[in-house]
Amino acid sequence: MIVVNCPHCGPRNSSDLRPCGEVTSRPDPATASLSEWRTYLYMRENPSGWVTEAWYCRSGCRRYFTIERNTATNETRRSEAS
Amino acid sequence: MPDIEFKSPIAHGPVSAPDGSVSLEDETSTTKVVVRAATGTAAAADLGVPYGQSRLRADGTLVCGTRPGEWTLFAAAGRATEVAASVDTDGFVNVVDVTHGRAMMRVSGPKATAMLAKVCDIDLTDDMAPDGAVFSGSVAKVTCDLLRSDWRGEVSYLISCERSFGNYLFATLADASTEFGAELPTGLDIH
Amino acid sequence: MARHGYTYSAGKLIKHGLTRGDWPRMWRRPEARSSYDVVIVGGGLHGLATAYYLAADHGMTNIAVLDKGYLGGGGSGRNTAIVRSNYLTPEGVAFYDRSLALYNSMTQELNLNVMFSRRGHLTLAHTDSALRTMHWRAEVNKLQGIDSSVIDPQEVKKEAPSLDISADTRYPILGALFHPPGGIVRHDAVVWGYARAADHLGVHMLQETEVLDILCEGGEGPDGKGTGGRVTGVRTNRGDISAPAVVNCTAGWASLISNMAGVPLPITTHPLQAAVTEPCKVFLPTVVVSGSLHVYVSQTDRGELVFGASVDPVGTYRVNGTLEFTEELAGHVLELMPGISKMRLMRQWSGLCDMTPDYSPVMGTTQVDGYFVDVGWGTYGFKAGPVAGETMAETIATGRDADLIAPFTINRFTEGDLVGEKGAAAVGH
Amino acid sequence: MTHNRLPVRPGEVIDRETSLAFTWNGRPHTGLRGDTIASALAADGVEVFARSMKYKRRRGIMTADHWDPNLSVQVGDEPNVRAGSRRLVAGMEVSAQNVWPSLKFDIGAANQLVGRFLSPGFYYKTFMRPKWLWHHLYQTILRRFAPGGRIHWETSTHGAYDKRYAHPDVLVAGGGPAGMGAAIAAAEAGASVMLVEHEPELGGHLRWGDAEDLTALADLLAAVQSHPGIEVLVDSTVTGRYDHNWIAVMQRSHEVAPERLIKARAGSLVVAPGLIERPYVFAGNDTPGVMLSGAVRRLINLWAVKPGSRAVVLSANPEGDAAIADLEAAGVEIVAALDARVGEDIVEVEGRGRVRRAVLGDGRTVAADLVVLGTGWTAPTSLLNMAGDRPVYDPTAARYFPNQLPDNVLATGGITGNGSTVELVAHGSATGTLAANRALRNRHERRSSTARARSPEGPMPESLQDTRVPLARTPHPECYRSSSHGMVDFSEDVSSKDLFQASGEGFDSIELMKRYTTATMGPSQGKLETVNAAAVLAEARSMDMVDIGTTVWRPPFAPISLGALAGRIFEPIRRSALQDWHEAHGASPLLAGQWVRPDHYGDPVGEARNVRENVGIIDVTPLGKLDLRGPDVAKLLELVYVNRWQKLEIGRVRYGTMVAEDGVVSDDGVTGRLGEDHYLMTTTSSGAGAVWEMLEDYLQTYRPEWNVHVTAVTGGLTSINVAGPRCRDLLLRLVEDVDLSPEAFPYFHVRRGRVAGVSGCIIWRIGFTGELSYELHVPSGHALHVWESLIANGEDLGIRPFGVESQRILRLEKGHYIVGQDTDGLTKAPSAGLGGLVKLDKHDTLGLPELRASYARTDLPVLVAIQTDDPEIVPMEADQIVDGDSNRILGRITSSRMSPTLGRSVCLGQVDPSLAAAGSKVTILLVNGHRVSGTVQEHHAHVDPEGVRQNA
Repeated sequence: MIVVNCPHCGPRNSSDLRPCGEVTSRPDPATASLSEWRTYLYMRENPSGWVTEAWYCRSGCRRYFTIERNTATNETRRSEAS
Repeated sequence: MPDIEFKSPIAHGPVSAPDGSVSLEDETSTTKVVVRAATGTAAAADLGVPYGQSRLRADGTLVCGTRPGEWTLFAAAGRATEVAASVDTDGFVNVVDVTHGRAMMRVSGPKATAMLAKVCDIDLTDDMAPDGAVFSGSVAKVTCDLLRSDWRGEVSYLISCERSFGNYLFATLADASTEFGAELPTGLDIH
Repeated sequence: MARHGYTYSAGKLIKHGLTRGDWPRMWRRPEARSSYDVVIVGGGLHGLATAYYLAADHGMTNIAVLDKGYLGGGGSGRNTAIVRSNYLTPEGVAFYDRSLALYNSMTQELNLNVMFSRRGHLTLAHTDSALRTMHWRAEVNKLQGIDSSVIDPQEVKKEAPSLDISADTRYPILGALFHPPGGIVRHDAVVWGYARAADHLGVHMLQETEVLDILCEGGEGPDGKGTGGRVTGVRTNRGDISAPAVVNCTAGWASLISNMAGVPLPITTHPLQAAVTEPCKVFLPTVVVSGSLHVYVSQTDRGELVFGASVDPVGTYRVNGTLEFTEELAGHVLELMPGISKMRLMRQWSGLCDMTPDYSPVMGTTQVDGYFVDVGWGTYGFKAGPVAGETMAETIATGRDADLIAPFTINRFTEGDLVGEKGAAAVGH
Repeated sequence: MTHNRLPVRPGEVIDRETSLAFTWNGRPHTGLRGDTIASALAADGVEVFARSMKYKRRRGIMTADHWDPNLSVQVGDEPNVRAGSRRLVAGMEVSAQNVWPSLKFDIGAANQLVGRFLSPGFYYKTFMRPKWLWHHLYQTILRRFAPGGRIHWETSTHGAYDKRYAHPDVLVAGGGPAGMGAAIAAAEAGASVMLVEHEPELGGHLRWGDAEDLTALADLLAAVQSHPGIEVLVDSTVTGRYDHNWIAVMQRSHEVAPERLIKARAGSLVVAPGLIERPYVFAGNDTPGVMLSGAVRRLINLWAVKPGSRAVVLSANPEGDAAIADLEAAGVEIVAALDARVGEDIVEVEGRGRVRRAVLGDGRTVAADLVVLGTGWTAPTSLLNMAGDRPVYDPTAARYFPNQLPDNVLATGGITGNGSTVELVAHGSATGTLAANRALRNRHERRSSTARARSPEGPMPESLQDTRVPLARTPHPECYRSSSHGMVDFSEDVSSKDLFQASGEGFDSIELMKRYTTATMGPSQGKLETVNAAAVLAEARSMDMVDIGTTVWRPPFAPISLGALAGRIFEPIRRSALQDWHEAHGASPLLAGQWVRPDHYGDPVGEARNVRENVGIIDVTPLGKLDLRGPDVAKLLELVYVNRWQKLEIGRVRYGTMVAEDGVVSDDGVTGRLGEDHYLMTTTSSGAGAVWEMLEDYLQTYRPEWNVHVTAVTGGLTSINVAGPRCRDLLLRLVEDVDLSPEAFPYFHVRRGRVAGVSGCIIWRIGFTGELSYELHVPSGHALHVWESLIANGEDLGIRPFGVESQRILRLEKGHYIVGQDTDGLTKAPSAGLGGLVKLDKHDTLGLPELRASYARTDLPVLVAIQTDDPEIVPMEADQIVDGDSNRILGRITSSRMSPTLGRSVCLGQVDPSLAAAGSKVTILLVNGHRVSGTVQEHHAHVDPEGVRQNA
């Protein structure tokens, strides 16, 4: 059970939150090509190391926020409110 | 509607240990009003307390900073209209009466914290959850809003959850209290 | 030609027992060449099987299998060793059925007893909708000639008497998908069998050899990588190796290797945990799976219960395991078998899974010439190992995606033609 | 029966006044309170406790503690009980396990004779031909050899266990002198401390030490017990350290639960487990009567049990030497005192049920019944491994030492070096101070960053430097293996010879060797055998120990019962305000996700028919309901639904479908506009949570400038659907303030008013059944009153409640699909028949590019209504639609029921587009193998496709 620092609530057990994966940027659906859209949908960097990811503080403040987490060690740093 | 009884989802009367170390009672009829107010609105300024804290207003309403930009106001049963009206709705402010939507119970006594520590992973030590602290978390796998609200000189918590979980949560807390001597009321179904 | 070296048999056991003579090595520790026809990255089941079938079926023997650790140290040795073919989609059924057939004859083909134990596979349904999905699977399976049917609770009890089938539980057993050909295999033996046979056919297995980069030319990305490029070799911690074909069989690490070739993957890496109890006298004859409860369990011939669950929700390359996995696992297993409350969990471990959006693999050729992928196996890699090796070998040898893997190529993500196993994936192993 | 009980020992833990009767293999025995099962049996002269796994060799006490691989017994219905640590309780029925037919005579012992053929991995090399024999015979035989105890199916303790959370600043794993020193110092520094000791009492090795040790122990105990900041847990084990110092503690001594799992988030973890004594490898080293020095000292000093009468002692360290003194004091004759430090050795032990002779390194053979080994230590670095450490071997001290630890994990005591009690306590104390400092800094930080917390007083404490003087690493001879081969893994029967063979076959990395031989894989999990296994591999490969590495110790540190891991059963159940009423009126419960709902009240078909003929009411509270307020709600709806929402007027309701960003249908429901900036959205029951989170996601991260407040009101509004041709007549009797006439309140409109005197009700005219119907959303505290009023006032109209099953029939008659049943994980909007609903010319809606792409395709399956040509045949849901007589799949039935209204079966199904046109013939493969024909219908609705009934 890792600890995730919610920028509003402070440190919380990860079971109180929902991991939402790597932060991706949503292309403009009006203009995006299918290939751009599917890259957004499916392709992931999936690095072993620091990644910026989104979390939802489900049992706490119900806010989405981002943190940086090292996927090799589960260390976290820099949590930011959305 | 004075003649229509307000029914709580909690089917059981109070549960307590004979030595008073822990007691549990249904407070669902309490008026509960949620206010959302954007930063900079008069309502936000009036409500005053930041997220995580609470204060007792002069009119007897307990104002809790339940989330960033969200307050829950607790008052005696039947005061919803009045409490809602007390909020300045100028700007992007919304008021929702959730009295019917949330079950509420009070846990108190010297063993209340130990009992909650069996079902809730939040650090309830005095530094981390002092009297007046407002927080949310999972209690026996149900997301709850909690308020540490010491009462009659005893440690006490007000716990509220989505109404439909109310009976389950009460029964589960009652079960957790048996370790401290509480007797389960007959017919209380734990699962 | 014999596909393996020194032949094992009961006679040999007696001979060695009597003479106390040394057994030959199962595989060598060769010196690396500077160039190979095919370099396979990942010395697990998939990499070794691919090497074996390349050598055995296609006569290609100038092959190196590289592993950063030891053979079978990743998912191949960490899975719960369950095999079955009762998938939901016709594509999946055809594929895994071939795998099951290969498992069935593997002991004889590789002359190493992989202890394939055909013991029947039960997927329990606790809800109407789960029962409907079981029925769906059974009907698709039957149409493809797979032994698979929905059975009622009394029949479930007959197959696995330790299950609690009473109706008043929180998760009552309403029925099950029963798949008699499913079973368990000694997973390490499969790895060793392929390794031993591949070694005999001349394949080099280079352990403790880590790939640091994939060398490419002609591609649109930096360093000649990416779309339109061509593979020229790999850079390792022991030096460069040139090769016109490089195969990525690295499961949980697939993205890291693929990014080296400039080929992004639709993959996130999640740990899949497992645990084993202390042994008890054997009581569970079948493999039991519950999708709703996210648990699967079988009992080894040594008497240990082996458990698995769904992948961890948080993606990570850490394989430490979590406490909550064991808590939920125990809770769910006891819902099914309250009688084992006093059995003790002895060890937990975790492996890395390369999860794709549609719970199906990514296989075959890519936009980089000579760079092949056999990844995205998620939680199904062990079941598919033999057929993945066979079809990847065909693909590499012919340069064309084998028929069986056509639904699983990387193009489906750009074409939007995902495979429909996700519906069944919730019901897991 | 022999009586090996000694006169009173100064540190004994037995109560000689209280004897406890129990049975061993059915025979009566007595022990004393304070005994372990093993000490009581040893006192009674029992020497053989078990048979080994593979060769069925007789086994006796070796370590006399929890880790003893030879002392697994069955106690009543509990298998695999550690007799070396389990306290004796009166009435215990103890028996040997893994024996057949009996402990004394085990047929499997024949394996010893053929042992030379059962070399490691022998089963991989045989049983291959003929193939069928493997399945039918060999496997069965192998299974018979499965070790361990038996399950008693008639008893279960599931649910009787307990758990709790804890948040200590400092958690100390190990209550020996260093651990106690750490706990006291940490508490004095102001930290809250949890001190966990595996044994039933604090003290570690001091407990079985000399008078000086006992005095030191008493002082430490007094200091620990008098400090209010220390919570002491004995007979409890720290079983795991997980990421971010999430610590599992298994408490075995609790008054209300058989075991209790404590989950602690500790600021600092102090690891002070002491050392585990290591066996020595030589021929016959598993013979009963071969014991480690700690075992004899524990037997003599804790339980006053004389372990033998004539002893050979091989000692390499002061603890081994101390055993000699204890043995002498206990009246055991020392036949030979061998000093490993000067090269003296033992080569072989002979004897079957008990040691009879020992062959010494100098060639002498001596008669003895006890061989005592003090040959070295294993550092139980398990918790450190779990914290990421890879301990390093030190050849001088002949053991592993911690290497690199994260700041929040500190090691102290024997695991880090040697020292006198004073030195150990001092090191522990310095470690405790440091651990407290780090934990208090952490607490300061948490208080600063947590909204609810009390702001910390004063600045953050200064960070202390680690100035601890390391404990000495006393030189120790590397005693691993004598000149003979012997057992390395006692629980798996793996010998040093086996390890040599494995290495020679290519299994020459420690992990491969482990997998091939199963060494370290048994119940001991490496506690006793890991280091010896590494040493033997190093020897076989002529390498240094340092380069061999070790296997990774995985959690748990000690096995945990499944019951304890499961704990209490928390399965939240959601109940509507009416569920009690349903149950009191004969409703058959249906578990739907977390909700319990009425499936039917005994007659689903009759209930459904009554809706078509009279009026029925159903509790649909689990429908997800979201209250949406703000000026930008319409924009949000436009984004998340596939259709248009900008022009929905106040008082109107509209149906909407949601797709995810990949174009797959994800949810549906109706949304009504209650006021200028006020909407009520409904979702599917199962999708309610996900839709709420999805709305918040887009509002918070994608369009934070939009002003919308979302409130979940699912349980607050009890939802009652009133359906049937006579429902308006009923509501006219109960609804105030609302004009119910069809002109004033047409289909797909919403009104607010009073129902049965309850104000604040929302009424919308919609329905899933295809009948004239109204859905009432009633404040839940008053819902029962409304429901009962409906029943009472509808009596003359023929009112009956109906359940989920009737609703399923009715909605299928009407052709309404259910997301997740009639659609699946790949169903795109055109497949669901959403046709004109989807607006592809919107600028932004979820999955828009995929929606456009899917509408350009002609190969997607289509959801259609199907009727079997034989009206009596009701296909099963998920029956496949095939291509004539072939096995090619062209679709499947997704919903199917016998329609009481039409008197024939009705279905929905997904079919290949070639079969989607009305009138197309389909072939349905039934479960019995028969193929029947069906016809695709023009409309999804089998009943009333024109909507006359619902629009009435």
